[in-house]
Amino acid sequence: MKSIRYHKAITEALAEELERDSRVLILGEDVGMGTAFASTRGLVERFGTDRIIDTPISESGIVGLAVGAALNGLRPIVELTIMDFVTVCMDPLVNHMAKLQYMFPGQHQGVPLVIMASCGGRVGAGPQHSQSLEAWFAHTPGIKVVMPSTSYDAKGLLKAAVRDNNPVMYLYHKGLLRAPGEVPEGEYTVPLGVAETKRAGKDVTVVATAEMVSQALTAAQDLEKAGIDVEVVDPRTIYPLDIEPIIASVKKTSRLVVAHEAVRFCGLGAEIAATVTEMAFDYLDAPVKRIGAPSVPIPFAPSLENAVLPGARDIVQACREVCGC
Amino acid sequence: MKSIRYHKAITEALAEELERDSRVLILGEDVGMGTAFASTRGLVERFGTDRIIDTPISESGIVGLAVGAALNGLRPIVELTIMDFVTVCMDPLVNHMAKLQYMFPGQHQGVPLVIMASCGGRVGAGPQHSQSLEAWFAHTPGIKVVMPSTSYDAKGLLKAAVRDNNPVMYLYHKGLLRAPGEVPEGEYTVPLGVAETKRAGKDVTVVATAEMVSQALTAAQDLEKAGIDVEVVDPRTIYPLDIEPIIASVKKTSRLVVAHEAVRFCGLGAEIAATVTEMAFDYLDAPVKRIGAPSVPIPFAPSLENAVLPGARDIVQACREVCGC
Amino acid sequence: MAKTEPQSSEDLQSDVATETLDWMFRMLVLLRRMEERTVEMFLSGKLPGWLHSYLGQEAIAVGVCAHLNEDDFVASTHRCRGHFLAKGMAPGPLMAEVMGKRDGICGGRGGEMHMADWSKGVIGSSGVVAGGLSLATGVAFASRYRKTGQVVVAFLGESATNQGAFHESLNLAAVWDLPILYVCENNGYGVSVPQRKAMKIGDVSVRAASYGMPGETIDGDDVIAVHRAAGRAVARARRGEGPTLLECCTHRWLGHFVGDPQAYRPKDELEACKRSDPIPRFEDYLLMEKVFTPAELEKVKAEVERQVTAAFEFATASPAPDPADALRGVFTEGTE
Amino acid sequence: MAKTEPQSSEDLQSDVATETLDWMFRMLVLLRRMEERTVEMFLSGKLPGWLHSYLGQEAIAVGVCAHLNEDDFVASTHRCRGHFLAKGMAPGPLMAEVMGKRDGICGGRGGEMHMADWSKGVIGSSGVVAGGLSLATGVAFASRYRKTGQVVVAFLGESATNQGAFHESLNLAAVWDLPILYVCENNGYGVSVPQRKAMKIGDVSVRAASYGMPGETIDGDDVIAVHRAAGRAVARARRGEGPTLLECCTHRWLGHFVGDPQAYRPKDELEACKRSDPIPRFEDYLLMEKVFTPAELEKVKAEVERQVTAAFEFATASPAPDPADALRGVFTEGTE
Ligand SMILES: Cc1ncc(C[n+]2csc(CCOP(=O)(O)OP(=O)(O)O)c2C)c(N)n1
Ligand SMILES: Cc1ncc(C[n+]2csc(CCOP(=O)(O)OP(=O)(O)O)c2C)c(N)n1
Ligand SMILES: [Mg+2]
Ligand SMILES: [Mg+2]
Repeated sequence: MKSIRYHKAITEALAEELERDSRVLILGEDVGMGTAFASTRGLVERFGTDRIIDTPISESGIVGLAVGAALNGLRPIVELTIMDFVTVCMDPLVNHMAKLQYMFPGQHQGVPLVIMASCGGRVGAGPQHSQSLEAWFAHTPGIKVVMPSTSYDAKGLLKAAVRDNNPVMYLYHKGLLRAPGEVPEGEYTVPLGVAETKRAGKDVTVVATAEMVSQALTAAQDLEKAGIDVEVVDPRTIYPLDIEPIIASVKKTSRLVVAHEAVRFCGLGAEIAATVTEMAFDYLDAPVKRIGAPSVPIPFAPSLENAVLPGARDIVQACREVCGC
Repeated sequence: MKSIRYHKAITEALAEELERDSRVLILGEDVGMGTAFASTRGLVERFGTDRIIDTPISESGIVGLAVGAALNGLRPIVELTIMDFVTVCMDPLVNHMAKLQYMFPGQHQGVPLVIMASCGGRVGAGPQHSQSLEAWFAHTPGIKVVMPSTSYDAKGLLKAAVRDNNPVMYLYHKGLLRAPGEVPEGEYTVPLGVAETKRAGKDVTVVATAEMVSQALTAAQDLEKAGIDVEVVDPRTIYPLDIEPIIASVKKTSRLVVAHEAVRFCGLGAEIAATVTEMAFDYLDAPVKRIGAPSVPIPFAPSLENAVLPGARDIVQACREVCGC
Repeated sequence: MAKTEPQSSEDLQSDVATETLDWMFRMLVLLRRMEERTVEMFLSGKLPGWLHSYLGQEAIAVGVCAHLNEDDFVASTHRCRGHFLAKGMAPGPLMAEVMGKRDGICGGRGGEMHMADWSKGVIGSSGVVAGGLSLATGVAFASRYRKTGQVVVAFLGESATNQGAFHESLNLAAVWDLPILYVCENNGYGVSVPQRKAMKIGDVSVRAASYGMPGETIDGDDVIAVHRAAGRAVARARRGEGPTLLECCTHRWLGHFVGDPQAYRPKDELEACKRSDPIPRFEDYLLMEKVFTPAELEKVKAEVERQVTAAFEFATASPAPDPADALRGVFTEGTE
Repeated sequence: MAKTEPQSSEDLQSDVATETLDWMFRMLVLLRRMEERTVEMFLSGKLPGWLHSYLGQEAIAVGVCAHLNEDDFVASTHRCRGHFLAKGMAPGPLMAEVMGKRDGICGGRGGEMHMADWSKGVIGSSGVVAGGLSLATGVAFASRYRKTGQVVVAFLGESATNQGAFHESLNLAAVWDLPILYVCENNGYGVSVPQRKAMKIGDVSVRAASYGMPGETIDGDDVIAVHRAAGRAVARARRGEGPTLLECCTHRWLGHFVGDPQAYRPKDELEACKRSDPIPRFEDYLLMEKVFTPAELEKVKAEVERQVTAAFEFATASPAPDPADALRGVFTEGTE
């Protein structure tokens, strides 16, 4: 084991997959320079400009091009850097990338490509650079969506995503980039569609995604002092969602809090709350609590951004509520 | 009262608002011809090409232009015709239209514009012309979203949308275009953000949107024979959602089924189920059932499309389940 | 870029092999007859969805695809059936797809606006205007990257050039010298909107200059002119010299979709359509040049007619897709 | 469209009023000093978010905005502060917004990349490349529709011309003859990507021809040249003759964001930046032409310095926004 930062884990995964398979290549603005988040730092020096390709500012063209290239024998990775820019390329993502395998059955072995983008706020990036829009894609049939919360998952999920023959949106979180975490020395992958319990507990289950996982772990420490033993489950893959371990956990704890940074209304939390309630109604001692951002754009000033984005404090309060104390 | 088709109700609303306020204008492809859905039929003859404006096929440019025009004293209506085309204009919709009022506080009286688009399938339009994507916009702070299910609502909601000083997505359903319905002779509006009970009942509440309202009413007739008395509530406005009447209904019936045509995963049904469970946990005799499309693109062939899109039969079955019979 | 002047026929014949002329005539008739019978069927209410007819525009698909190898590619739009037949897609499965049948090339999932046949180099049609352009550009990107020598043709309408996706795709193709030919079929309308209401320019091919690629405007109803211009562009692409924008002026006979009353169109314009019919023009040429005798041409027509009838019989006989199949295959199981 | 030849100064002086020259000098210094002090503050870690410096490009904002009336409009990008100051936005509230303070022009909600001041004709900056172009086009649309006579200027970078939104916006402006001027500041880079990697053309202004609008490329570091070319385009827009694309070649001194090491840039290129500094060039001109004495110029500088200091004091003194305010105002209450 070694400890590396989350952004370094991303780059390691990319480097190993570029090394392993010559059909893998990376397209994006400033991927040669390494991107503003250092996600591709050092790759062009190692793999050259034929495989680490700087593009014009044409996200829609690039994503569509990557889809076409995936059909014709390549395994492209598109680095969009900022998730908010999916808004300029929803058509290739949603009407083409997501649907081709189904619309054209039996014609392709899949549409193997990975769309990378950073989601989330907490870096003062303002309303158009801080959104968490994973629910849009989870709601769109034909796309796998992953959100790593640790260096380990960042590396393992990305390697699995590159090897998957389906389109995968790989959403890393801006607030985690410099967070260190343990990663094995050797080769490994984290399978898509498999949740992980990040902390075992018996009193209340917290399902959290991306940066909210660390907020949940902080909350769990706080609550431990108050005698509340929190179990933290990280779905890691948003779609297809691994619901079984969540259900199992709720059957054990009888209480559930779901926490994500995205807007609460029509967010993933609603899906999890509704599904768990449907599948484990008789086990629940209290209604599921959902933590998410209010329906407000994410403002720039730190004092305002903090007021809008949910955090550990909200999780603590929600856990207390469902535990009735 | 008079009976007019749903598409005619849309056109009447547009004509009356164009008449009332000279700042109102319509932009869109083929709005001069009346559009493929007859939504603007006859308007150019009456209001001229200065106000009923045929545009190039540039949805992104047009929506952005409408936002700018709304800032500078006009009240534009953009007719996108097919909701799936929002994919080419998400940036002006989500990063600009939705956020300007909040990002630039106090500078504008609002961003008054209406985006019209048809959602839904059932006309053999295939995977790229049949989607119901309202959840994306409900999840995006700053946009009001309405979905009329009758001629009455189609007219009244559209008039209210045009008069609202905020951006409104007006989503009409392809499958309802020719459905007749009663409409008053005189002037009226249907306020945004107000749900309506379309059928009173005491055994189970069905919350349904758009075309699923008529499917729910059909289901209710069926169930009546089986002795189950169904209450059908139509939110009409998806965001901001009028949750009170839904809660009140559930407190009465103790059972809830939510039905929409959109994909179930991360759909509006999840939001309603989660909220109702949170607010009326102790009143529910059974977990909320959600009806929606499976996570599959909408295929072209009628036999396949029918297999994917939910209908009255699914509502009947869900109601039976929550009623335990 | 001025319209290409009509060439004298002597000048032309020399550079087109007789077997190509034969293939082009056969294809023109195939596209025409498939289309006429599909329209008939649609008008009798027997087809689901909408139908966008290619009647009158056939010379473009045929003249361009004459240059393509089996492993080259085409991508298209809502108005795609002609392109796909000319690229070699079998008429039976194509027609079955239009009918939404089990034996449709996409099992009835896509219909006219969303079909593909990768085995024949048909990337697919897209129901989103200009939505297929970036995909086609990506197929060309992979061809260059993998050095497969494949050339891609992306067909589009003139109105599609007002979409952002057109701009981005052509710029990418140019900057990376991709082996692709953008064939813009200028039929003067996007649904009801005439070109002059949608752009201030005359020849759409001037847009090529924005990307530093060659552009040319030709008479798209003259199959020989199309063949000649496309030949230059395909050769350029094969040499690795990059993309071309070829604008082919043509006429849309039946309006945007079948059943379109075209009230927005002047009457004389509709009459002009028929006068530019590419088939009699080509027939006259073939006879005048004595490439074929009238009897030979009739024989081709009869052969095509049998082929078309067989395709319709195949498609009609095919059952509706199994509803249970509707939920399968959103993802592929495979992993590396 | 070739670069405009340097004009002889005789030729120039005649057509610019002394008060305009004074205003332009004052503005150049204001933009420069505001920027220098903002960069300083950023480097000392006192600003949240990112900072995109306008250092070196000031002649463009100033030369263009010299033609605008109070009720005309500008729209901008991430690199917006110079444009907004030149359009008349008060330096204090601008700076407070950059700092994320309560008295920021947008109450700290937007920051540098998302600010506006409608009262001064500042439509806003957009954090999305090319995202503001269609909005600006729409403001021009309303101006024409309502016959208000307002002209709009939309500033953009050369890399933004590769976005679909650029293409669609310019086409709409052209087809409807809108009163708008697209000012493309060509600083050679989009973040780290040089123009030649992103497009195959040299002068970006050739793209104007795709829309049937005039395009011109000039030296953007020569404030007189900018003033002259912008004057023609603004006049054209005011006469109702439609839009223009004006490409102003310039230099981006500090890289994409402040702190950018610019390792991707040749050293000599970075040195060339300083040589093209628009302020000494304009100063030399003003002195040579005896428009002002050195003492007069110094006086302006001193005045500006006081103004800048006041702006920073105002902004620094302003408190952080009230967190309770964060949830308010997503919708406006008003209805017709
Ligand atoms: C993004 C998008 N906008 C609108 C439509 C509706 N639509 C389908 S075809 C068409 C006209 C296309 O015109 P053109 O590109 O000239 O092709 P033609 O139909 O003339 O062959 C329109 C507006 C669409 N399918 N996609
Ligand atoms: C749609 C989109 N893609 C990418 C970015 C990230 N980004 C911000 S500025 C910029 C470069 C813009 O270059 P240019 O248009 O030349 O303007 P300049 O920065 O040189 O002034 C990029 C890639 C963005 N903000 N929006
Ligand atoms: Mg056309
Ligand atoms: Mg630049």
